[in-house]
Amino acid sequence: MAQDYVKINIGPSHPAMHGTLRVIAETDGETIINAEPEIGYLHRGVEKLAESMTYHQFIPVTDRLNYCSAIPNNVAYEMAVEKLMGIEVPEKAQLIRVIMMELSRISDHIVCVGILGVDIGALTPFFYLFIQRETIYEMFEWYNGSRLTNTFGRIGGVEAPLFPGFEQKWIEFKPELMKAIDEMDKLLTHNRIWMDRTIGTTAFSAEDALNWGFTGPCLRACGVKRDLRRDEPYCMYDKFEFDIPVGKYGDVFDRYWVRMIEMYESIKIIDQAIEMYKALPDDAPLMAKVPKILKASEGEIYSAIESPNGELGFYLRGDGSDKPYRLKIRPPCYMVYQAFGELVNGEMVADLIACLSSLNVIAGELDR
Amino acid sequence: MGKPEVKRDYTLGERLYLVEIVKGLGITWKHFMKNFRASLQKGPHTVPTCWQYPWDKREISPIFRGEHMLLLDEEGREKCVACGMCQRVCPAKCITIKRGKVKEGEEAKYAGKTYCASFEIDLLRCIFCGLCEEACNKGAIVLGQGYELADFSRQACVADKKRLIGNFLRAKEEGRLKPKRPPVPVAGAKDAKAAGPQKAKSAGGGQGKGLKRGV
Amino acid sequence: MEAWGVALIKVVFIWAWTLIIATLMTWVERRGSAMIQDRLGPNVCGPFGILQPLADGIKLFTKEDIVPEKAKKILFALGPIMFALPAFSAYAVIPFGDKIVIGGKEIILQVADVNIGFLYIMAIGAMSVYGIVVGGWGSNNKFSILGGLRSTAQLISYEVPFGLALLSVVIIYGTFSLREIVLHQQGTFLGFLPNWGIFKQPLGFILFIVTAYCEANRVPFDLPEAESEIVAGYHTEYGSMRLGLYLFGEYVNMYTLSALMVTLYFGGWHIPYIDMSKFLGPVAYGIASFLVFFLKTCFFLWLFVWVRWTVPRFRYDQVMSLGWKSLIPLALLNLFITAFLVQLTI
Amino acid sequence: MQLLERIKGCLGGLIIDISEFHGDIAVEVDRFKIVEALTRLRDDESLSMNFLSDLFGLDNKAFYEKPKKKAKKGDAEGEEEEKPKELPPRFEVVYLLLSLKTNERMMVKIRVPEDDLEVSSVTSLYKAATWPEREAFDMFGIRFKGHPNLKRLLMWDDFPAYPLRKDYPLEGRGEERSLVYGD
Repeated sequence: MAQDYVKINIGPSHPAMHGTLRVIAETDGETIINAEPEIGYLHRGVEKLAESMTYHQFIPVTDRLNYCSAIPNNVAYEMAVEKLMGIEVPEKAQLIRVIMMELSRISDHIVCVGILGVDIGALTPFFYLFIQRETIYEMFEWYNGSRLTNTFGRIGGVEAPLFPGFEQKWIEFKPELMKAIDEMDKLLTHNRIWMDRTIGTTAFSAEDALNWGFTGPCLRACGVKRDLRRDEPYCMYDKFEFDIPVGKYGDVFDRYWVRMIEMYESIKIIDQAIEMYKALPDDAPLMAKVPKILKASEGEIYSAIESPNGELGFYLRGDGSDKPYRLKIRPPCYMVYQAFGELVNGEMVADLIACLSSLNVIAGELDR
Repeated sequence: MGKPEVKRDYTLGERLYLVEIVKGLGITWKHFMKNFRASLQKGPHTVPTCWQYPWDKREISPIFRGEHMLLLDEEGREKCVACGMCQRVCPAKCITIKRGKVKEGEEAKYAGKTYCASFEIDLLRCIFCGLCEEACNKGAIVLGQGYELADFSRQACVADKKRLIGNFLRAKEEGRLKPKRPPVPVAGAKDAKAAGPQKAKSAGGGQGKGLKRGV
Repeated sequence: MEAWGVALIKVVFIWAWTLIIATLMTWVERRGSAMIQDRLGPNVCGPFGILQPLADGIKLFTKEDIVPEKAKKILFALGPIMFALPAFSAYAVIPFGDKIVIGGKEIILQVADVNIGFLYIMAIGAMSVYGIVVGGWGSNNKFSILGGLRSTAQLISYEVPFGLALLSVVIIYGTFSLREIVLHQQGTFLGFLPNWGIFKQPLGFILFIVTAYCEANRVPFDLPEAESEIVAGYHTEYGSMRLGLYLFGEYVNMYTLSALMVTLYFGGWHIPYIDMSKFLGPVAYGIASFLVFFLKTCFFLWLFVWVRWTVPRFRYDQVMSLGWKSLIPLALLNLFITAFLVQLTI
Repeated sequence: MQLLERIKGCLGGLIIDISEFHGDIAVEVDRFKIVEALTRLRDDESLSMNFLSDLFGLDNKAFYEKPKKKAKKGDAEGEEEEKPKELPPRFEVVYLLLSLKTNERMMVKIRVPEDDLEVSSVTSLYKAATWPEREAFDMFGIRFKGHPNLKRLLMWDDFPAYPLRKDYPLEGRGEERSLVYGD
């Protein structure tokens, strides 16, 4: 006898969908038999757009990829262009990049972990963390005048030194941030309801994860110790002391936990970077010598950084003009999200939502 | 393939639900009391997240990238010479400039030899990236602190020259002009020193410039 | 004839009172959650925003009433009413105070002192699930049906431990009348504790409060309307005052359950170690007993809010397994122990 | 040139062209042998390129329309007999590989002519290729043989063109106007 399943259509406008994602799930009662994610609702043709823009003009567009943390996108793109043109970035600029990237890593993890809490029904820790995110945005605003879409950095360096009170602000902010993370930890981590909801849901093995192209926290949650900051160091990351947290089963709890620990590690990195920054002279260069009109020679490169979500790569091919011939973005959550059907198969509808938020799929980055 | 078996041991306290829930209630109670006391106080912004927006606004950064303004120099002359750099560099293509030649007798009005006969910024297209400000040689266009840009018609969202200069005059009156930023120190061409490994690769034949080919 | 008049006044009073409490609760919930979450909440309408429920009410009343094209019209209309009516009716048997003497006539502060008050509460409480199921089915929306089904399963499962927990109370006091139960709770227990139900039934109280949260569809058991999973559950398609009735019903349910908790486990209108009737006049005593009862109820109402903004939500199967595998065995154990102890003492 | 040597040793005759630019090695292989090449690269002990970072298409049209580049391409064309020398294949598919053992990256390229847009899919090797192959199909019209579910990914199903091709205008051709909403 043929069995009928209920097809439910979650998204693109659904209270738990982050951006415009859509999942068509076939359910047997509450159990998901088959789930197919559909994407493209936020497709803006960024790659096509890049072909008509100069190398510099494209920086603001990269803000709109992962809009929860624009700065790593900016830096990833700038580093790709710098690699294509063989530009060496001054040390001080790299330190500023590290500080800003780690701040936005914290803010991105705050978004992910906070929203995970909201989707599992705990709204309160979300607010405790988002207040701290507000302070991070304030720091961005005082650095270069913008909060969300930062357009941080320029090709060959950064546009400004850290603002004068930066260190003071960071010293004041750090205990607040740690307290908020602690509160989230106390409210959720050992709560049986939370544990039941997260432990064991959508577990994934390391082999599968690698085969599906997982990177970042989602891969580390599966137990693979891989972090581009350590494995392919860029921006002087090899000079910092930090740990790479790994999980064991790749379930929602591990992803949550890896992100929580990474926030602490980012705090450590920022502390060290500020110390190194202070040791540099005030007039140390912030920009490499870059021609006014950037023209890349013919050639193709691929450059990747560890964005908060995982490996964010830019493939660039130059053709001698001032515009990229082809630009391909490798968004981390694109690779993760394609395994979504496999991840949630056999789980329940509520787990689908929890899984989705733990993957931190950002529609802007996914659809480009 | 297949999902891994997950085995985690719960402690007794975790098993019993209530212990952790009571601890959680303690945390939320602390926050409640703190905010309850704060909300009884008079004055703006007593509770950390909340700004009572129309009545009470947060302090924004002096270099905030908000609504643009066209600057006048100390003698009240327009700085813009309508060179079109901002127009060219704008990623959103939101700036439209018409250039005019300064005629005899108008030197008191314009600083350069040319001036912008019209200068329009489509604020609906603008993404406030600040590239125009950076591209401008004369320092004539600057992003100010205005952020209340909502309006009732599309036409009203196109800022013309009058509005842009008005923004400047208002900002000057309120003392909200953007502080001048010192120029960014640029590395000399010669000391392109190894500033940290830019993507160090164990086998990646150095920073080979140019294209090498051959099987 | 006079008895009728008194009864009518009591009914009108308790309806109005419940309505006021429920409306105020929406404000308390919003302000309270805001305070817990470092926010301010609605503070513009009136002093401290206390008129916000009024504004909400006006909004809900004046909004366009949208009925989905493919909804089952009659069921769709019936759902909210079936949900709200039992919620309002359940309060009838709960004593909201002791008694008051007006004009030489003694009036019991309870709408109806039925000698099967317990069964009435159980029966009426179980009725409200029909409102949810009918509304969810009538909406003709998959999320609504999921919400309705979740609610049914949840209520059926939790009705059992709920009933068993109540049964233990009945065994102890030997009566079905709620007023008599309160009267039994005067004085002290074991010489130093107030003679309250909670000290005789600690496990029973925990079971009761857990199941009460489930009956009221509150976090952590708010699966029927889990907004992050199934949009808004059974009231996804509802708007205007129909939605208002659902939301209202929820708060009225909360009020009833809180009052029940006070009645059964926290000594009703009694203050521990103090007998108010000794030094208060008959009228003052009536009012005082009412206020004491109300304040105790307020604590539990606040607990509903407080817990809601502290804990995450269960998953459907976890609620089921908690109900059947933990709560029912525990309730049976509690019943057994109670019966055993009562047998020993008699 | 350690990595370069190892790649040459591993792929041997499969290599059509190999180039290096700022340390990034790109190897061009025959398009019919891509699965074999990737398998070899993955299983080779010294390379173990076991992680597919990305996969995407590329339109060469504008590239070889410039005469200078045409001449440059010429010398690499020797092995493809069926193509006339003046018209090298229009499309490329680029595979970005990564070795998790040695943290080395490389690119593998195949060229796909416009008149035969069929390439064998590598989803059997890497599940990670599932969506990128769909996207390459969506954007360039390159069909991947053996793909489990080859349909458009980002554009809607009835979209008539392949938007990332160089001859497609930046602002589109107004396809969205012919969209039919609802049932």
